[in-house]
Amino acid sequence: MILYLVKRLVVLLASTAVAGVAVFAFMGLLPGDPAEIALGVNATPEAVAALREQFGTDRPPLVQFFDWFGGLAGGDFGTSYVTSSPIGPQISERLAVTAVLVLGGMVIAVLVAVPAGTFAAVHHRNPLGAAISALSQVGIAVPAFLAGILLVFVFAVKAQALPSGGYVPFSEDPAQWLLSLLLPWSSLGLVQGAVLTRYVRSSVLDVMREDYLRTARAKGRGRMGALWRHGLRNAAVPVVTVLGLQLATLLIGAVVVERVFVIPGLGDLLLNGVAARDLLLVQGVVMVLVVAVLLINFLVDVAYAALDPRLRGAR
Amino acid sequence: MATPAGTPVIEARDLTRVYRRPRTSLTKPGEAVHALKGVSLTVMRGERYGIVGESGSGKSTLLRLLCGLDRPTGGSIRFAGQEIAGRRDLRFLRDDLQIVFQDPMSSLDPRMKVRDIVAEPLVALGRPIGGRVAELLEEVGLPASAADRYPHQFSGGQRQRIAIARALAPRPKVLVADEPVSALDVSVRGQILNLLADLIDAHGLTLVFVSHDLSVVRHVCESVAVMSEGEIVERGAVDTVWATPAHPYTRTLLQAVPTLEGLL
Amino acid sequence: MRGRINAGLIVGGVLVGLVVAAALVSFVWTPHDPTLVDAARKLQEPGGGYPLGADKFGRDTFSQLMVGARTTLYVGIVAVGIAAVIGAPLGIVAGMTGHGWLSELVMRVNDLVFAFPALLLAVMLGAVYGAGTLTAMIAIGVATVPAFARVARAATLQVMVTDYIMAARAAGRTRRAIAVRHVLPNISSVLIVQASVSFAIAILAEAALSFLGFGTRPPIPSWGRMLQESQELLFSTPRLALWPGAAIALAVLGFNLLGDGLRDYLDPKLRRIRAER
Amino acid sequence: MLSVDGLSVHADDLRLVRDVSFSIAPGERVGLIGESGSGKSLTALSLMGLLPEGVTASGSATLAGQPLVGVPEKQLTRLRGRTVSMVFQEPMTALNPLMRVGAQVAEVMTLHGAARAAARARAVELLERVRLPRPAQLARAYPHQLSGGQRQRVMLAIALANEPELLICDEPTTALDVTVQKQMLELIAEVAPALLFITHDLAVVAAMCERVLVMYGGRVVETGPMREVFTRPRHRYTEGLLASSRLTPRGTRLPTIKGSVPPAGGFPGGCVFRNRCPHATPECETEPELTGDGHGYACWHPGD
Amino acid sequence: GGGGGGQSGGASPSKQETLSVGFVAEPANLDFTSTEGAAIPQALLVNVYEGLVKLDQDGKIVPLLAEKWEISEDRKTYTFTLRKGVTFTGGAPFTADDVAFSLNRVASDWKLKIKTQLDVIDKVEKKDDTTAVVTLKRPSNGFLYAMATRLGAMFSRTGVADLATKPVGTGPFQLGSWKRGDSIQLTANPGYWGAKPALSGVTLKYFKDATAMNNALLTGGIDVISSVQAPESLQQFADPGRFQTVEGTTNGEVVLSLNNGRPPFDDKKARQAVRHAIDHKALLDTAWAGRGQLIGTMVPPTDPWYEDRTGDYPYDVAKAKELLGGKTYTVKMRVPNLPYAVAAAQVVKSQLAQVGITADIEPLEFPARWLDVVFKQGDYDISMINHVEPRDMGIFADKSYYFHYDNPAFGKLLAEADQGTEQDQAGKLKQAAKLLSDDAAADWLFLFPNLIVAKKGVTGLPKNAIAEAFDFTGLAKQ
Ligand SMILES: Nc1ncnc2c1ncn2[C@@H]1O[C@H](COP(=O)(O)OP(=O)(O)OP(=O)(O)O)[C@@H](O)[C@H]1O
Ligand SMILES: Nc1ncnc2c1ncn2[C@@H]1O[C@H](COP(=O)(O)OP(=O)(O)OP(=O)(O)O)[C@@H](O)[C@H]1O
Ligand SMILES: [Mg+2]
Ligand SMILES: [Mg+2]
Repeated sequence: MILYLVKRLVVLLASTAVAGVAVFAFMGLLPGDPAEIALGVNATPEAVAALREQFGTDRPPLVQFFDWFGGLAGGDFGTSYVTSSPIGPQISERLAVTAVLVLGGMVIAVLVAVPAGTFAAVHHRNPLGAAISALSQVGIAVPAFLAGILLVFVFAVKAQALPSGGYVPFSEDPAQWLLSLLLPWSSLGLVQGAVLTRYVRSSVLDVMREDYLRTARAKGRGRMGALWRHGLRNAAVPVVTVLGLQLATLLIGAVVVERVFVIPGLGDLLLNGVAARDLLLVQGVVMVLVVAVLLINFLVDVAYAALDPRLRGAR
Repeated sequence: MATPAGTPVIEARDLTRVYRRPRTSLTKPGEAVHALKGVSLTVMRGERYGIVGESGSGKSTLLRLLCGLDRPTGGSIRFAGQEIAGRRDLRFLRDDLQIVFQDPMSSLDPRMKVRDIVAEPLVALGRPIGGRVAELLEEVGLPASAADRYPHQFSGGQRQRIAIARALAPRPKVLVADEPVSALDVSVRGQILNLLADLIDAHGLTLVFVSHDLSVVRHVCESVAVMSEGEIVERGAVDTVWATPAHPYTRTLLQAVPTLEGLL
Repeated sequence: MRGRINAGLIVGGVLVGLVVAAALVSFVWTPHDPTLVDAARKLQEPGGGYPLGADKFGRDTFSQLMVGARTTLYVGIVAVGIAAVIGAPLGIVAGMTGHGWLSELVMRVNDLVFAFPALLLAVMLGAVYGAGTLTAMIAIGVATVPAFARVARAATLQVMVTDYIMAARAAGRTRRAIAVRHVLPNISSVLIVQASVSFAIAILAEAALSFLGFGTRPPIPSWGRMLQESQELLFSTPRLALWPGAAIALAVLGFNLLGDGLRDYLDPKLRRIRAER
Repeated sequence: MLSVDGLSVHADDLRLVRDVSFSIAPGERVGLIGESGSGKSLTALSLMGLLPEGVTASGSATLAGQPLVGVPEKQLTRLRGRTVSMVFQEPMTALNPLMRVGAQVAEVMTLHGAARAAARARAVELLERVRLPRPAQLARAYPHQLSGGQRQRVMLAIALANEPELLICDEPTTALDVTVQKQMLELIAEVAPALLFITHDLAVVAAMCERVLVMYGGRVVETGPMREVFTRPRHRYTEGLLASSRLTPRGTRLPTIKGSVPPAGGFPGGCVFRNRCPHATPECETEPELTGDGHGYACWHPGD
Repeated sequence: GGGGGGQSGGASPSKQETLSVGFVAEPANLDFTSTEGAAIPQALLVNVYEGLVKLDQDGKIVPLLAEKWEISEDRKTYTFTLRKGVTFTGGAPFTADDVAFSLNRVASDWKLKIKTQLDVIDKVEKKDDTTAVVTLKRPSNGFLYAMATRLGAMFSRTGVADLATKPVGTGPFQLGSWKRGDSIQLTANPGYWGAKPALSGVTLKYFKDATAMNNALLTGGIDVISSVQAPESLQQFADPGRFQTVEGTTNGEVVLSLNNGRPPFDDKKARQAVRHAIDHKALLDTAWAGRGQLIGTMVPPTDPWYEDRTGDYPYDVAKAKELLGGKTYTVKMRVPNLPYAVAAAQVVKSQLAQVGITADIEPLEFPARWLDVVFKQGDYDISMINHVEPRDMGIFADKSYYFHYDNPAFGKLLAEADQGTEQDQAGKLKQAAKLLSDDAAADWLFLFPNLIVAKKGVTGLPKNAIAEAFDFTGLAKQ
């Protein structure tokens, strides 16, 4: 168990380092010199040179990399060339928003998918079960932003029941915070819930065919009892993978929902950074996203170990 | 086919094979599994050599080594006088030694037609195929029309015939069989064993036959080696071992097998 | 060995067939030039040679949908092609080397690439090379590589423990021959299923990118962009959003159903290896 | 005690088991033999009410006065694991991989009303009874940490936990080594109450059972006291089976049955064995009844 | 004197209300001395920073921090008399020293291209605390106008340390908070010298998506849409019981830029062909819902020297083809990824296709990438941008400007106009505008409309957006 975790942790750290290099190298490809861009069209060469020195972009790439990467370790993302403000706090502020959005959405997804998927699997031979899995197929096919737009149309514009967008920080007004997140959560949650439902269903179906479920029934458990006691945890193993995958893609994927609902999340920050050619900012956001995904992978591995004694390798 | 009996075909000396399990703890290295602990055996030309032992005793490992599919951790294997352990170019071995596996379900590629399955060793060895496939199918008692079908269209016994046809394709001198009848119905088992016996006689094959069932080995082979925990604990003429087992393990083995004769 | 032809397979096949047919026909015929701006036809109601009406530029919605199918397939084919061409061999190599260091390395690199989702890559690539269909496809393709590699590896591992691989080795087959003659055919059904599912995801990704302005360039019709452009008219002319929205949903549905159906049809035994998103 | 009458099993329009009737007296050990695909497992599963989805049983079966076929699941759950238990063929997959084996043994007792603590203690006793070493530690192990034979013993412990009246064993030793098989068989013989023992190995039946049922193509083709059936088989199938089970010394040809067992649905009408039977005549196209009391057989041309 | 910014809003009793106004582009930072773009002055000028003068709704220059000013005979010396009792937020008094400081700083510290407009300043002197004297190198009609733009904004000598995040001005509002990616909050400046604005604060909310902004107004998330980005959607706001729509004009000319510096548009005939090929009315109708005004050259109707030049190049496909001499071209059309540009580009492409010009549209992110590729490197054949700066015909006089228009006669006309009398100025500029049109230096697609939608009851909305700032001082809510 410990060995397993240590191994995963080493992989996590190594991947982070490699990802750092990759991101840095990739960003080096961005056209334009930050100093020139910052100074605009008619800047004098001296002014540009001075600004380059101020930004530190006149140094060799390797030095820049280590400076940047070293800073990351201490939580220092540098200072934006464009907004001249430190990047770290911006990212953490946005990350918090996106995290709340994505986690909330996934909670809804799980709350929808686990019962729906299980039900669809158990009743896969009757119309209601088939209807649920058909519904989930349709849910998967709807782009998240379309779901968002429709939700806004129905609940905000027509019914005037909820705000159409905007984000109110929890610290400002918890009630408004909740209201402002209900629709974004729902649009993420329903679409992702549909995806998850499908996986829960097929995972439960697989488990239902397992011998040990038959054993449980031979002991005197009913169909559902056996599934509940022995099946769900086994079914959870592949579902956790999908959950991890979804979380990982949503961190950036939520940007479309952030757009629809005008939520100042991390994806939005990234797009702003790209639009403004804010190199360091983009680099920082990409790095945070990548590390977050790596971290999610790590957590998925840990979850496996927690769920499945075979992976703990103890004999 | 004239095969001078009395010359060794396979000579294995002090074979060891250690598998390392992945480590499970930070401090200790992964557990070592000694699948073979110094196995020596000699198979003579034309001999039918049986290997019996329980699951995990190292039979399959030994076979893999003999067939050049795996490398021993230590020891030497000579095939027709040439060393094969650790050698890369094993063409001489492939030409002369072929193998039949236990499970006819999984030993035939489900995506290949029987024709291609049977011809595979010839293709791999760059030999002409010609009418060989039909010839082989006939020899194992299958209609020529079988060539254009897929393995799943055959029963277990038929599939095992296809596997035998494949093994015979390059006209090997040695046939290695890993539990070839364990997965078959009793009613079919006899057919396959009879077929094997006929083919061995017809082609003067040397046979290495692995089984967990001493009575099957007794029917097929003249010599036998009994394996337990990676070692050969007893060897000799089958009838001798059957009648007067020397090693306690062999005795256990013999007593464990229920036989109709003994019970009725 | 084959499973039964199921309803999903049929529905999926029909939907995908419709998309393909629309795309193919659009090469030789569309009711109108889908990019022709005609102020006189602005927001024309359906009818009179405009079966689904026209958009605010007076462009025929039906023609745009047809040509949009082309874009959809184009994105899917190239993206899935990239992913399959890179991912499948990687997965096979990793699977064939079992649990060795090479396999481990491939999988770790895979995990790393996985950390760059399609959208992120598209934004990054778009930032460097300019947004467009090609960058979108490359991004989606590269981001899908890990899914292919994983699935190919899992299937290859299953194939590698079978006796027919042993038999092929004993017959003297080289590694490459084994990969091409045995592994590839036996994992092809898994790859086809993965391709189908990835195709659906690529369509959704393209739509999302178009929504963000990182997708297909105007005026080339794309369902995602049609949807995006129709937003401001959602209240007054909802049909402009309805059609591309439905087209996307049905195409995605089609590919997903096709994938599921193919899995059950081609290889019921391999159903444990699931296509990944 | 167990009496089965006209039991049939269908999958869609395929009849997989046809008209099976037999009974087992308290303490009696009955063997059910037949090659792969003859319908042994389905017969057993239909008694447990555990048929796979899409497969249904008809006919009647009663155990100690309680009906087993065509009754609601609820009623069956009370019987399963208490009045009748079953040990399955595959020891590697029959245990929940995520649960400690002790808990899996205790579960069957708490399910039928035992207190938790008592069940746990008794689980250890049961593990000892099936001769597992260091039962207390073993109870805390996960299934993957046990060998196949050990797992099968755990399965047996589960089956015996509530002192059932009937134990059904479906090829419990096929996946095990011969030496392990022997111990296992001895153990079963020692602990079993009434027993329905399924196997394709005639010798095993001979060692275990007093009475045998021979199945082929979903039908019971011969039934009777073990000794009698094995020494004087009447059905030609039984005869062939016995002949090919005897492995004669080297150099002799083995007797065989021609052809092979067809897949489900591929058996001929009339006598299911007629396409492989050396004695088949046109008469065999009509289905033979299972006749003869004590020693019954369904054959138009019985051996003597 | 009297007046200033506070005039119009002082009417309603101090019912301390706040308003939310939706905007499109969020500033990257708050320093308009070093960062290009319209977003910063739109938020801060007049509201936070004030100049000596400002433009009123009709485009007239009116006093602000200067009570009055005198212009010398030779039109080279401007003497500004400053308002008394004005302080910067934070308490520093506003004096002539600050005027000198601010205007000198333009040359020394500003990093914007437009700062050259104040190159005519020779020196700035303080006569006494409330009198500042600006001497020009030559007479300039544009000087005072430039002083009404961000170039004339007055900075505190102690308030420029952190312009990017901490603006210090004399205006009626001060920066409250800035939630990046979301909104900027301005609060009333308690120490403001003039009449207090009716609002106690204004929230500027930023929307990247036009639909999201519309929805916000529909659902009460904001009170005002400062500039409608999806004019087709206006009918959602048709209910007069809930909303009001203000439609006015701007001085934003949506210019179809043609690269005069390289083939094919280095050829006047090719450019003229483009002008004939475009059906401007149809373009406006389809791309921008018919809102806005057609223009034929770089002068909006609000400028005194406006002439209707829309008839110069009537829509005429045959004529266009003739001008092209039967040749066909494939050109790069690189446009900013802004709603109006992406919409209009598709229409232009379709119309140009009729005359044999294939335009490949490539939307570039605005501002960074468009500025880099088109504006700076000039790597384009056709582009399109709304030139929002007021009285900006002069950009055509700069050969290095991305149009690469090169006609010395044009530059001469502009110089004469700047230095001549006011009558001279109008005449010369009319000639210059005609010359631009004749030369087809570019095509002018339409004049961007000022489209504001607000909840019913919001008053003081600026009808025309002809200055850089969105002036909140007059805004009130009933
Ligand atoms: N690839 C491997 N890695 C680790 N251990 C292995 C590997 N292959 C075999 N072993 C171990 O080596 C030992 C011998 O295995 P082998 O397969 O040779 O036994 P066998 O006698 O053929 O058994 P069976 O009758 O079950 O086929 C076993 O303990 C097995 O677990
Ligand atoms: N769910 C099912 N649907 C359709 N056919 C089935 C199903 N389960 C079993 N069968 C078929 O029914 C027949 C009898 O199956 P059963 O499992 O009872 O055989 P068996 O005698 O136990 O064989 P084995 O020795 O292989 O376990 C076989 O031909 C099998 O293919
Ligand atoms: Mg083996
Ligand atoms: Mg069975």
